[in-house]
Amino acid sequence: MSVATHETSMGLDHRKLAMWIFLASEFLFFGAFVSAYLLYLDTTNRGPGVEIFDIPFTSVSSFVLLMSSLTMVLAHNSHVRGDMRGMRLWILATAGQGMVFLGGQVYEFTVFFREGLDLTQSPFASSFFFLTGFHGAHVFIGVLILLGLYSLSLTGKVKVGQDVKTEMVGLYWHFVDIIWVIIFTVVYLIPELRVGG
Amino acid sequence: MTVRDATPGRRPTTGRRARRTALAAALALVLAACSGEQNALDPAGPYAQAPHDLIIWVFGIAVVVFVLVQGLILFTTWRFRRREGDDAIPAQTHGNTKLEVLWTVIPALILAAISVPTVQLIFEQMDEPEAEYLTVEVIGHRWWFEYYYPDYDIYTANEMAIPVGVPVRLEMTATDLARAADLGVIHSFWIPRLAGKQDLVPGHTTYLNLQADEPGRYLGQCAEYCGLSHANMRARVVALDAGDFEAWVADQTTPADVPAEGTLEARGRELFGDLGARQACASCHAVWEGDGPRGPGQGPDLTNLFSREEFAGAIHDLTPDMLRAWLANPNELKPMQYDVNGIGMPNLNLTDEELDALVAYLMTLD
Amino acid sequence: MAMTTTPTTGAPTPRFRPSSREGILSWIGTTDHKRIGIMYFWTVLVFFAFGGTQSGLIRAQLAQAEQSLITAEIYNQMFTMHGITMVFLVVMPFAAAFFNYLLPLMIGARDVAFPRLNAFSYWFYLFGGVFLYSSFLLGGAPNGSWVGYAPLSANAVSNMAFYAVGLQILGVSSLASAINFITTILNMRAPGMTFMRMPIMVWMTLVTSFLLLFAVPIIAVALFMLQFDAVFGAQFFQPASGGDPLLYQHLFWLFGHPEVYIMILPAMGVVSEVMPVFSRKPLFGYAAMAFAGAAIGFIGFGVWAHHMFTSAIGPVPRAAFSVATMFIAVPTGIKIFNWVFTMWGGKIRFTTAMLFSVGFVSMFTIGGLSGVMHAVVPHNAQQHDTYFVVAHFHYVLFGGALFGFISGVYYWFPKVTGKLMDEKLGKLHFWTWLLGFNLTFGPMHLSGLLGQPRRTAVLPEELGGTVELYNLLSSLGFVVLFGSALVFLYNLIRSLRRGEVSGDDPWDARTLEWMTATPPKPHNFDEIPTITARDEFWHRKYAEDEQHVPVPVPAGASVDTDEHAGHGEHIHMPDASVWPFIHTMGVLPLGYGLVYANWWLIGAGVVWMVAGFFGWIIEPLAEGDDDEPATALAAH
Amino acid sequence: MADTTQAGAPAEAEGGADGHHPTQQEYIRIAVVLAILTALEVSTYYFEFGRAALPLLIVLMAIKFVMVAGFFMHLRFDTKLFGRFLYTGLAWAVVLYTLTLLVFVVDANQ
Repeated sequence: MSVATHETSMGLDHRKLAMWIFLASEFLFFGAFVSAYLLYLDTTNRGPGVEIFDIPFTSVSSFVLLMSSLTMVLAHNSHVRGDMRGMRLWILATAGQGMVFLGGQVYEFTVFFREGLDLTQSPFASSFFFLTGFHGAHVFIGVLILLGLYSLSLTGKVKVGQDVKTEMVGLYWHFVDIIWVIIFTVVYLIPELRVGG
Repeated sequence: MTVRDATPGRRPTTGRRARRTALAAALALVLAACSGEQNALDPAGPYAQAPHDLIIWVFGIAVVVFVLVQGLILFTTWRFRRREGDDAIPAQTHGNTKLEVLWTVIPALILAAISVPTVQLIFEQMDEPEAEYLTVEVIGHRWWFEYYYPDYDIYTANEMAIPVGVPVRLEMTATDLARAADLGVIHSFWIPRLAGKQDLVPGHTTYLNLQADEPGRYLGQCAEYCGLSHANMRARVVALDAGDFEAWVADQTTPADVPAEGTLEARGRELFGDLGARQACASCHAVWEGDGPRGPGQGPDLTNLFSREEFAGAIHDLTPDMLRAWLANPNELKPMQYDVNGIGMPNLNLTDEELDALVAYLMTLD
Repeated sequence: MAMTTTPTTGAPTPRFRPSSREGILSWIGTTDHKRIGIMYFWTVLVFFAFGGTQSGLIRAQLAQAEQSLITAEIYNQMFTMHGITMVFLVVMPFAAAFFNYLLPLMIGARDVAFPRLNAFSYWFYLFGGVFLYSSFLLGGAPNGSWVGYAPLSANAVSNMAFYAVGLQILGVSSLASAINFITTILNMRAPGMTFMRMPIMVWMTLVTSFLLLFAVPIIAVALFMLQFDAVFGAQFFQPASGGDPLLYQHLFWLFGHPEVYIMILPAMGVVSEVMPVFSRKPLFGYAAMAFAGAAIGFIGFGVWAHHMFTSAIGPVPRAAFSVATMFIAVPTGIKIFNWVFTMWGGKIRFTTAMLFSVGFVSMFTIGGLSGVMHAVVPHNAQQHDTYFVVAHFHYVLFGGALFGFISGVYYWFPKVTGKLMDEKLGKLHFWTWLLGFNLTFGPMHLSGLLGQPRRTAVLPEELGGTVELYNLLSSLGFVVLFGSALVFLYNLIRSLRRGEVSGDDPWDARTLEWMTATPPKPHNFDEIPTITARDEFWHRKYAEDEQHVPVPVPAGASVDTDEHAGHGEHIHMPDASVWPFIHTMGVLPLGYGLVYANWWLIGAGVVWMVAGFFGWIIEPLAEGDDDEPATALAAH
Repeated sequence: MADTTQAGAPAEAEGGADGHHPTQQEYIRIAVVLAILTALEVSTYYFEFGRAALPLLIVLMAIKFVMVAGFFMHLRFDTKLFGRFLYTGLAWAVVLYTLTLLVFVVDANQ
């Protein structure tokens, strides 16, 4: 597919290889936030704790993010087939879902603020906002990249046959999604078991 | 400025010390002979002695390895140096599996041998002492140590009195959070001749055992960087014979005298409690006069101030002149940050008259 | 070092690209790994002078008991900045200088995988350093020690916000380099260059890059937390609301211990290149060397809590981390013996480079042995945070890393400049350096055991006359080192101006980088060599006769240096680009915004960087290219 | 790390494996499965699963993770090296941070 393949010692595209290397290191980044969150789960400093979560609401936004992975892979699929119109459409759909997710997060944070959970309330609050906030920052950067990819494909900078570019964006986007798969379970659902039980 | 306790002379040789290897004796000669009172190589109690004995043994191994490796390097570089005009190409050896296994296995065995007593001693050192022990609570402030004796309800600062031959278990934390005016940070309590150091971490309680075999004054200081005046945060342990210790306890549990009306001291006591618009001494420093329960203040407890030899984080000798200089401008004698974030002692802009009265009053607190 | 001025002919360049290969703009826009390596080197020297000056002030203050040449506040800033500078602005980028210059040459590539990202890493490093040092003009430099323990550093009054943001910037630089180098090593080796044929220097680059890859994100999190605690009122390390200062220590040392190996492994790589050449023998136990390096990296991640033996952790973790720590000495020992046996049976030429390498092995052994002493936890409580520890890590980082790197400077200087460094001055440099180093740091072992804690602005008189004497010796040692450093600097500049011309292969070297022109052309190799052996160049120069005795191959038979000049014209190299520089500048407003909680600055920085990044990605790697980097780098 | 060199490379090159990528319909089917798994996860909030809830949630999370990585990120069709990077990073993070949290737990129990 890529001209690059025959020139490198492992037969891999530089950019894909680099992206995977980068993603490997991201686990250490998010892992530290998750550890802090788990350590401080009960350290609420007389403020709100995990009972504040709105599971149905978060479930919906999690679902939206999960489905954005589908549209992302469909965008790549279209690009591979040379269907640039389809690719652009799916890219926009992906970015749109990303924005819906971000909107949900902004709404969620606003509600929490009103209920007395803010960054300065407790170690629990700080670690919750940090973990979800830094994930949100990743989604935000992802949306920017998606929109960049969209506009570059309009100007002809991204062409048929250069689907590695879409694939790269996709790798990042899916990664952000699988991190949320973990966050949704570890941050929201599992602690909620204790509240329910 | 600080005058040390002038008795650093030779200490009696204990049986354990006599059993040291020749190597350790040589080392001790070099290092301990000219030591100060803060010397980790001159242990004066079991909790310092045991790690010392272990490290001397490890040090011996290290010296042997050092001599062998450096000798090998020197020999190799000398033996295989290229001579002038020798352009022959040496044999291109790539390795030797037997040798390589050898220098993997032997170090591993040596390290395994070191790790066994190490692990044993870790637990021994941290466990509660087996014999009956005295508990002292240690609280690290910026920049002084506070001691509280729960058995006797005694508060004191900088100098900790302990009985000789009795294990002491320190329960330590950094600044009591209820009075966190100095925004508790990590400190480390370290009296090298009695025990290794242990950090004082805000929000945690840590423990340290120590014991002095001989009466004396043991020096130490904060060993975890704690900001501006970290260097000026010293600690002292004063080990006393049983009788002296009892007398000390009796002294510390006696309330401070109230000076007679009309004297300079009484004027000082008045100022201590009320300096008008300026912050009063009593808002930070407690002087217990027997009325109600004792409690800690933001600053050191002054009930028995003159029972101590040093002050200001134990960096200055406690003399009336030094005290007067301190009250006139504390920052000159010890850098502090009262103006920045309220840590340490403020300059109260005291007049000469006020200084005289306050010093006179403080001198009654012994 | 000297500029390479070979012009590349190519398509006419558009306005935005610096087309000249001289002048300041050519350096700002360069994407040539060799020029970036050279920029790293000179920047490192500047920061080394700063860090050295700070240590001079420290040594002056401690030369006598109870001195107050500088205030406690200034002293605290000095030792903090000394640590930060030497670790993050000197030793780490020094390694980066070597990696940048040598990696593509050693594996037979034309450049790194991402030349512009490489420039980005350099500019991030430079701006990170500038940012940190600007704190001196903006109310005071960081003063909470290089470890920046919370809650002391998580306090709005401390100057540690600059520390948190500055290190974050440097971390981005390191992470980008790590990804770049790993990709380069995996993907861009010359035909036949298998993993087991790579020079050990390349192995160490790989291991170091992996350590960075997994360690940098951890400190990034710790620094974000610290920064938000200090500036935005977060509660991560605030004990009053239940925050735990130990979390910071864990995160810091989860990074900090691998960091130790990040600093030492590159120097081990250098020594592993120098020793075989000057012993005229291959490296002894190549495979063991490579895997010991990897093992050090791997175990190095599992011993972090040994920096916390006196902290609030219980006996079980103390015991576990003690044992783990001891066993890291095993792979280190393997390396030391392998170096010695590389020399064994050889014909050792004592050039300055070789002397520094032997000095490395010798001094590093001392640091290693005191390291084992630290692992004995009960006595660690006596050594921790005293000058004994200061002595230990200077024997590792100065006696180790710096000796190794300086050896590398003497060794590769002719490769970079085409000129030899002066050997007489070099030997003067070596012996004064060795003397000054031991005089400075040797006595610290003793003063530490005699009770002198580190990070104290005064040397208390009560520690006794012996400790005072040792401190005086240390301070005198600094003077010797200072003079020695001047000799080095003079030698560098003098040799650069009128050093003896070296020729392509002055040392009778063994590895690929000596096979090409000296200094190398922008495209490194006229023709990418095919690798058939470890020490490829040596095997092209020498063959074995019937008795397995190596004999020189007749000259010109297979040495491929410059014969095919003119061949290079159709080699397609990446063009210069100013976008990494422009993009990176945005980090300054962003950084100041984060320190001063100024949302306008933060916004401006983000917009700047996004715009710069956009300019970067729409610009083709080389003119007329369809921005497929691999195509651009291909030979035909 | 694989000692892959020039010789072994073309077999793993992505161009060769391209034909095996799923079709649009297959991607949609995968997404439906993911949706069902998510619904199952959320159901633990509404229904009482008792002791089974925690392992169930973890298993579901793992399956979702592997499916997204395997199909959407093409790990199943790409060179094994990429998967090794991803799972090494993950495993490394899990090991290091579990050890760290263990230090806190061990000390809290003393």
